Amino acid sequence: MALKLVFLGPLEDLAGAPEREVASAPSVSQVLARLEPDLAAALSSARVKCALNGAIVHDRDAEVLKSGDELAFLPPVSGG
Amino acid sequence: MALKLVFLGPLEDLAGAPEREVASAPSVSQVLARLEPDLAAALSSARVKCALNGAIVHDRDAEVLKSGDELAFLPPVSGG
Amino acid sequence: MNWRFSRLSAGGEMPRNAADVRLFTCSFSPEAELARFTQAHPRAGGVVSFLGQVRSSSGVEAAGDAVEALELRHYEPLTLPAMHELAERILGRWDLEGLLVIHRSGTMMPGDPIVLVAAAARHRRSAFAAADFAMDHLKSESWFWKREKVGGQWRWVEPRAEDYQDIARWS
Amino acid sequence: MNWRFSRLSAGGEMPRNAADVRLFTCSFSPEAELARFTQAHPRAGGVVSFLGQVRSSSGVEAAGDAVEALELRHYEPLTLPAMHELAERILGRWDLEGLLVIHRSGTMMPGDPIVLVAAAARHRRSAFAAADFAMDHLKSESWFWKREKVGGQWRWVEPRAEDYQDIARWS
Repeated sequence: MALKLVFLGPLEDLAGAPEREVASAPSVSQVLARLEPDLAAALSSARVKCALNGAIVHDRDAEVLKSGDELAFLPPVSGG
Repeated sequence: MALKLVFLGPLEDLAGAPEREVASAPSVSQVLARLEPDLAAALSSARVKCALNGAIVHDRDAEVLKSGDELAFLPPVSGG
Repeated sequence: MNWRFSRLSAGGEMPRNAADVRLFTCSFSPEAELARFTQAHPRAGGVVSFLGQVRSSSGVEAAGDAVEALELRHYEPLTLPAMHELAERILGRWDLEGLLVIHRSGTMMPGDPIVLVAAAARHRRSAFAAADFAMDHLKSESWFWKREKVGGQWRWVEPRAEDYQDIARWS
Repeated sequence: MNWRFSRLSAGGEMPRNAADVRLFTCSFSPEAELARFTQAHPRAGGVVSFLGQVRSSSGVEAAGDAVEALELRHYEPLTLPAMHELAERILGRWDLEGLLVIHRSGTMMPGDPIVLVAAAARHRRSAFAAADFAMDHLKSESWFWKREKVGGQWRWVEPRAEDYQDIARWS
């Protein structure tokens, strides 16, 4: 099984698609380490939040991921 | 000819009708002097404004009334 | 009788966007008026509205004290010019795309609309402030006298100190 | 996928009056929603509403810079719970008869409604404050990303410092 990554807002353009399936890994940091370097750098920004199945992840090194989980990357929302 | 008096809000109950025709007189004070004493007292209250043809009257002794004029008596408006 | 409307244009120079100010003597549809107003101001990002309606019950009192009907009386030679002057003041104070002020007079039943104020603006904050200001001042400066029918008896509603407090917020 | 809606009731005890919170993916009629909301709250003396719509022009810029379309994307597992939590907070802070929050996502054209917030209250001031608060916080706390189509090109809209200032008014 795999993980589903969801890229919101402008991150979609950077990732080339709104969603992507990747091989499972134990922590968010380890998931990021396997992505393209520029995308990994953008997702690692302090301004980008990460949600695991709808709950914000505070420790990206925690080894909590299970196969089938959904990880969403949330940049600052738009004004206006 | 005559003057038309208009009684707004609760003054209508006191006057017994929303409007009344009276004989012309030169000033507001002289008009009031000819009314029933309790009505005249109510209309003389500092809280009751008087409008001559739509404009508030500031000097009730000014001899400015002409036949056909409309005098309205305006108690404080309702809240809520 | 031409003095009745002679003071409508007393506000000095014409504002960029005219206000739509109307007095109705019979019931109206607030949603239809609001839809028309919104469509008339496509450049506005936001429309804030206030709708006042006759409450179906005065609230905490016993069932026998419910308001059965409401009557608003006004004095036409003063009411409409005062509403126009208020509208001009609001247009001069906030940057609005449009302003709508509709007020009923006559006898109304529970659920009937009494007043509808709407402000359309490019910026949300202006629309909120203008509508809020309009209601505070309409309530306190307009010449409306109110009677309520409770238990089959009509009684006049007295002025409230609260209205003067509302106005003091803006000075 | 049952975690998607597992946090809806996280607000503690049930408020006296429940909020009506909805996310629409296609266009809606603000006047029909507002009419229904108003009729559902006959004890409210006043209803304040805010309607946000797609502007037909961004304003002072040249005609070629007009916004042709707007797209809002959101992340469902966060958006709806956040809107419900905001609604519970508002019901706990002001004495309301009812609260309505409707937000669009997807692609919208100029003139289309984006957001409708309405607060029904016995007292005018509560209704104004609740609607104003709801908009300030919806804009800044909700998870919506916005793209505008200008001159045939889509571009993402950046966050604004102004939204954080709006929120600071309430603390």
